[in-house]
Amino acid sequence: MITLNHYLIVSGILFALGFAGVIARRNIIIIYMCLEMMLSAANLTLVAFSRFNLVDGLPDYTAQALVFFTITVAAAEVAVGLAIIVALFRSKQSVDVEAVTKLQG
Amino acid sequence: MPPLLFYLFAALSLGFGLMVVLSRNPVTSALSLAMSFVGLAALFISLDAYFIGTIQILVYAGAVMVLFLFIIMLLDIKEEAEKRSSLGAIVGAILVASVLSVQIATVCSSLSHSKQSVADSALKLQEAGAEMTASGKSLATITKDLAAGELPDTKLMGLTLFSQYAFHLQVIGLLLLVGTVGVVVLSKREKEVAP
Amino acid sequence: MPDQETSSLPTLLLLLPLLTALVILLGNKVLKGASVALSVFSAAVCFIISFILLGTQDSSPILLPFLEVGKFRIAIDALIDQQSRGMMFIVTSIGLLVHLFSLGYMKEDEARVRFFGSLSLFMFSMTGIVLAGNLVMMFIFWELVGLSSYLLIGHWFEKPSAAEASKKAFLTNRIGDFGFMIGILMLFMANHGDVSFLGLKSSFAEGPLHEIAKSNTTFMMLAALGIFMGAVGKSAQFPLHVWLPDAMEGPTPVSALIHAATMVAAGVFMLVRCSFVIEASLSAATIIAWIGGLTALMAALMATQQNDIKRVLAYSTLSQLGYMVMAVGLLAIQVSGEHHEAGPGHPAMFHLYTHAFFKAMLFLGSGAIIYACHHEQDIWKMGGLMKHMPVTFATFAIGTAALMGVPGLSGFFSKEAILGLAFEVKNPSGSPLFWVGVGTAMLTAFYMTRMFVVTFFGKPRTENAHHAVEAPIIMIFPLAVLALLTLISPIGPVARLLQAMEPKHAENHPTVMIASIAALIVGVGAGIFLYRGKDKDPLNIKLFANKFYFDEIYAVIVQVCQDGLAWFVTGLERLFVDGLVARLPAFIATRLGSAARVLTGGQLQSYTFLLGAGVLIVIYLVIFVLPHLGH
Amino acid sequence: MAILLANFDLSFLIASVVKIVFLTFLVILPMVAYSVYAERRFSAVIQDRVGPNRTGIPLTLFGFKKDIQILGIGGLLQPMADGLKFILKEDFTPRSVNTFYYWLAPCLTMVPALMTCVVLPFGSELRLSDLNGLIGFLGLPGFSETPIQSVIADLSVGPLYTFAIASLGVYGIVLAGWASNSKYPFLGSVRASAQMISYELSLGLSIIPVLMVFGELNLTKMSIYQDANGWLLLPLWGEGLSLSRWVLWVPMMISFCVFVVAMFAETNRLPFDLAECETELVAGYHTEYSSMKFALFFLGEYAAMIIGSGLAVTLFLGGWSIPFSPYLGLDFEAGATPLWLGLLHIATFFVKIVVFILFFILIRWSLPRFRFDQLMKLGWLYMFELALANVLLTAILMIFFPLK
Repeated sequence: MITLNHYLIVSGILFALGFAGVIARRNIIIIYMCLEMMLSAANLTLVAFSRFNLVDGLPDYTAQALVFFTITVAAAEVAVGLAIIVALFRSKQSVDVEAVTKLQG
Repeated sequence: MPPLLFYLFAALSLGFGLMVVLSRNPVTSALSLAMSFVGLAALFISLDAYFIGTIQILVYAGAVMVLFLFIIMLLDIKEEAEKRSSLGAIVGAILVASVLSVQIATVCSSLSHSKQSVADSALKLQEAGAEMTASGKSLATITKDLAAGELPDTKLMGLTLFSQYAFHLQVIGLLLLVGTVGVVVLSKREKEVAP
Repeated sequence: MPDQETSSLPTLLLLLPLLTALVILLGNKVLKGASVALSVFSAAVCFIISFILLGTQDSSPILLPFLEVGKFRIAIDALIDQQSRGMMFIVTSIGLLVHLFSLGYMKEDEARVRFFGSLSLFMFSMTGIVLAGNLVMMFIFWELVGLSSYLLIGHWFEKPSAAEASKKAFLTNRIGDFGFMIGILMLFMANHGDVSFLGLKSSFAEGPLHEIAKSNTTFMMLAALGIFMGAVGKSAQFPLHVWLPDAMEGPTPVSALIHAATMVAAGVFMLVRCSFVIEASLSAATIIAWIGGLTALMAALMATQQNDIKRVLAYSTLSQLGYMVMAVGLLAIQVSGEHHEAGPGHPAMFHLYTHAFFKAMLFLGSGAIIYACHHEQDIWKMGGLMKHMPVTFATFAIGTAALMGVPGLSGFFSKEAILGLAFEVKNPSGSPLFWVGVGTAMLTAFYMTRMFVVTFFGKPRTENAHHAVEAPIIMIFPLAVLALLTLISPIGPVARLLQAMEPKHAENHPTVMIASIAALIVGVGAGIFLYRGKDKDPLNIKLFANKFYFDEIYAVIVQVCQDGLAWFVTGLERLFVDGLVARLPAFIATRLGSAARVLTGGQLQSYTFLLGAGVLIVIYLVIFVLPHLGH
Repeated sequence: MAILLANFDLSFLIASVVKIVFLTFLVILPMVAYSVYAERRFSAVIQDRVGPNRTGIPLTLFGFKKDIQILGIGGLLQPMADGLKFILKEDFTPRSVNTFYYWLAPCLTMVPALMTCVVLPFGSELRLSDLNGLIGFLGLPGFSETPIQSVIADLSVGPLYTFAIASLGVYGIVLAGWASNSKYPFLGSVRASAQMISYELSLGLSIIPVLMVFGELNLTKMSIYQDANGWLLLPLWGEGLSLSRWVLWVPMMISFCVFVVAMFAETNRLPFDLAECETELVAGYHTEYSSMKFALFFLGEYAAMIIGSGLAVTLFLGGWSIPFSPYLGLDFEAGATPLWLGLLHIATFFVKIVVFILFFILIRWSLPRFRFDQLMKLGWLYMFELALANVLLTAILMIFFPLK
């Protein structure tokens, strides 16, 4: 039987994968994608809890509303983030995180 | 949902997630992420969250990832563009990821109600419908669906969003507007001064 | 408790000029000419309010809670008593007249919007000083006055001399203010945080300060001298008098407003406000009286050899301020030494009041002359102006007579009061100071006659003087009003209306009367004898003309002290600051930094890794360790 | 394995597979093939030409006197010939392409197009138990009494699902352009994807008024409602005769127009086929493709067209509902619809789709192409605003003219 535990572990592994990507990769776009992956992993947790913590016999839609907002905000954030990356690329001709050294001490 | 499908989609999601991290080609990464999101959306749907699942595909796979792909292609980022990550970073990443997974697994397994399956917490649609009808704070179309034993997922979602979170929804709308304006401003090339 | 009805008036009085100043200074690009009208209008409203205030009861309303730290509370509050009401009237009336005069005088100035904005700011600051109910508030506005006078003196900042003068005034004032602050802090400490005038007064009557005054005279003397330092700076007493003559670089209306009637008078006003502090220390009172006398005499000597019409007036102002300060000191000596009760009026305030009108008039008159002579200020380049500028001549004559102390005019009465006070004081200082006062009076008569004769009689010595015409009506009007005020101000009912200014003594001492009239006759006689029909100064006393070489002496002192101090401080710095305080910690910090630099390489990846590791540790501690510790 | 599959309902699985096979391979793909044929004939008629009219069974090759023409119309076998041609052509892969994505792209165009069809209710329901009498002699257990729904997945998020999957179609185009490693295809793909993303907005917004009127996202329920109460654009029976429905007809018509225009843009059909604008970009994103891979793009485009028509028909034109069904006694009744009527419903649905496709073709051959900036301007400045205003208009009208 598939239990809540299964979902949570899938979400946890996905999150860890995303985190590993952020640490290991140097391409800023891929780092960004890994961040999105982590966000989605968190969403999975929320949806799983919403389904398993019933309110009056129905899924907890408050959690799903939160997921909805998360997705919306993530979409906006991606748009802005990618615009920043494009601006960065214009000035540095690179998307390597190491290329941005202005603030490096 | 049959366990087979769960494992299938979980594997889809995680496998492509791994591809995102491992792939040298940014386009492969982006497409893998899109596929991973599709798998994730299937998991959402397996949790009776049809609306969220659809939105996940519509927004993430359909729009956000296309945007990523666009940027990758427009900036023409090649495979070779990325220098190899240092060994330390890779080891660190693997270390953090595995320890985090183990920790999460341990914590989740120790939760008291994490052993319950979907069958254990079955939806009580008719009861919920009856209660909603009694309290009179719902729409006829929702109670009708509930009485018929269907979960009107999107309608309930809409009800929650537009009644309980109406203000938040507007704030999000404003945020999107600000985001749009911000992106336009950011991506505008500075005009070159005519000599 | 403050009365709501009456507290709205002081609030308006305080805020109106501020608002005007803000509107003008922020919107000067938009407002242009309208801002000038606005400024004049606000001055007029202030005058009306202060006139209404004359009829109100004593009160001390709180206008605005300002600072609250624990038990310590400071509010922007007003202390409305006869002294502040009278002073307010002087400030606003002269302020209004100066505004009107400036309309004419500054008509062609390009930056007149800024000028009027600064004027409004000055009015605001001055109002604050006069209304102030506690020392902290007074200090705040004290500094604001310093700032606005800096702005006004340096109005023509393109002229290096004006910029220098404003800087000099500002810095010199800071020295005095430093002492003032120390004095305030001493009182603050001694009176447990209560620095309101009423609180201090009652505390001196019977309270902690009363005890201290008896037990610790040195402390009290230092406190009183600290407060006096403020007045030394602002009222330009010896040895900080050097800024006032230089401040004549500002536009003439400013000189009239700041350096005759209001700002310099603020020092005297403050001394009278805090007279209870001075009265508590006989030695401080003596020092104050002597410094006042010295300033009076010295400035009068300097004035005899000045050629710039405004500088003569400036030195005469210095001299008269010395008179007032001397009066403050003398009264304090009298009260503390002989256990007199201070009466309702104060000779210093009375002299301040009479002096304000005729000196403002003299300055405005000189302004009219300068305006007429195309900004010529040297008296030896004028002459024969009597025919060209009859009204100015008449008002100037009244002012000169009042300043010299011609019997029947206001200056006579107030000077008489001070000399009488000096005569009455049964103290070793009393008698010498009386003769100092008489000498000063004689010198005053001499140099005023000199200036008057040279400027108005004889033949025009230059083209400018020859073509001089009477100033426009907008400038003549304030002169006429001030002349009228000079004439009527000593009359009983008028003086009583401005209660504070009512002279304290009614009794006349024949000796005093004879001495002062003799001094007047000698001074005027000598002046006429020496200067009638001359085109050149027959006297030539370098020492006086060069102001006793004070500026040069100060320059040397500053240089020597500064170099020595700098040498000493450099040594200290090399040894302690550089070596012990800077190098050692820098060395330690560098070492620690290079150790920590390994962690912060500017690499996103390593940061993320550390973040992740931190999260892992926190999870480990919270989930796996904490529950087993047993709460 | 037994445990893993424990929850599967075997009959459901079989029915689903049968439905998928039926819809995809027996209906959509032949329809695609024949719409290409229809397109060619239609254009020929418009341009006063003959068009493909001779393809028959080539018996002459084997020594017969005459080729056989199906139904007497020459050319009905043309699609077969076309298909054969595509398969037999040389499959050329240029050297500079990114091979993997070059191969993946056509598939990614085709798959989403076909996937969207699962939520389309192509018929009411089939009561197969009617057949029990006929096949009884075989001695089999016979069909259960429960009728089979004529829809592959009866989702409660119908149109949303369609849009979601359709939005995945962009990948195929973007990848095709990028993987070809050539300038024309890349520009074409950028244009196409920009166009698709832009028009997705108006497409999504345009159906919101419809959803508001239905109060429902389930396409099956929409069809049932329209069957009983008049089509959205033809409210002539049942509740459709009420004032409210006629007042709401106006915003519904606006919705329909916006929807159709947006659909043209989404499928990259003329007048919005800027992506493959021959005069500017050769053939657009599939310039470098040949043989079957090119055919897949072709198929994908036509499949998207068919699915789009299906959605439009379901939302606005009553889906499988027969016009004036209550008057004709042909209306649907849950669980009590005879098998023949179910089949008739399926036929009705496809007839409507065919009509719609003919409309597509008519537009293609009668309107000139837009310029790209005009296209974008139309999308962002007119269609989007119109759809948005329409939502508001519908909401206001629904307050004053509430539906029962």
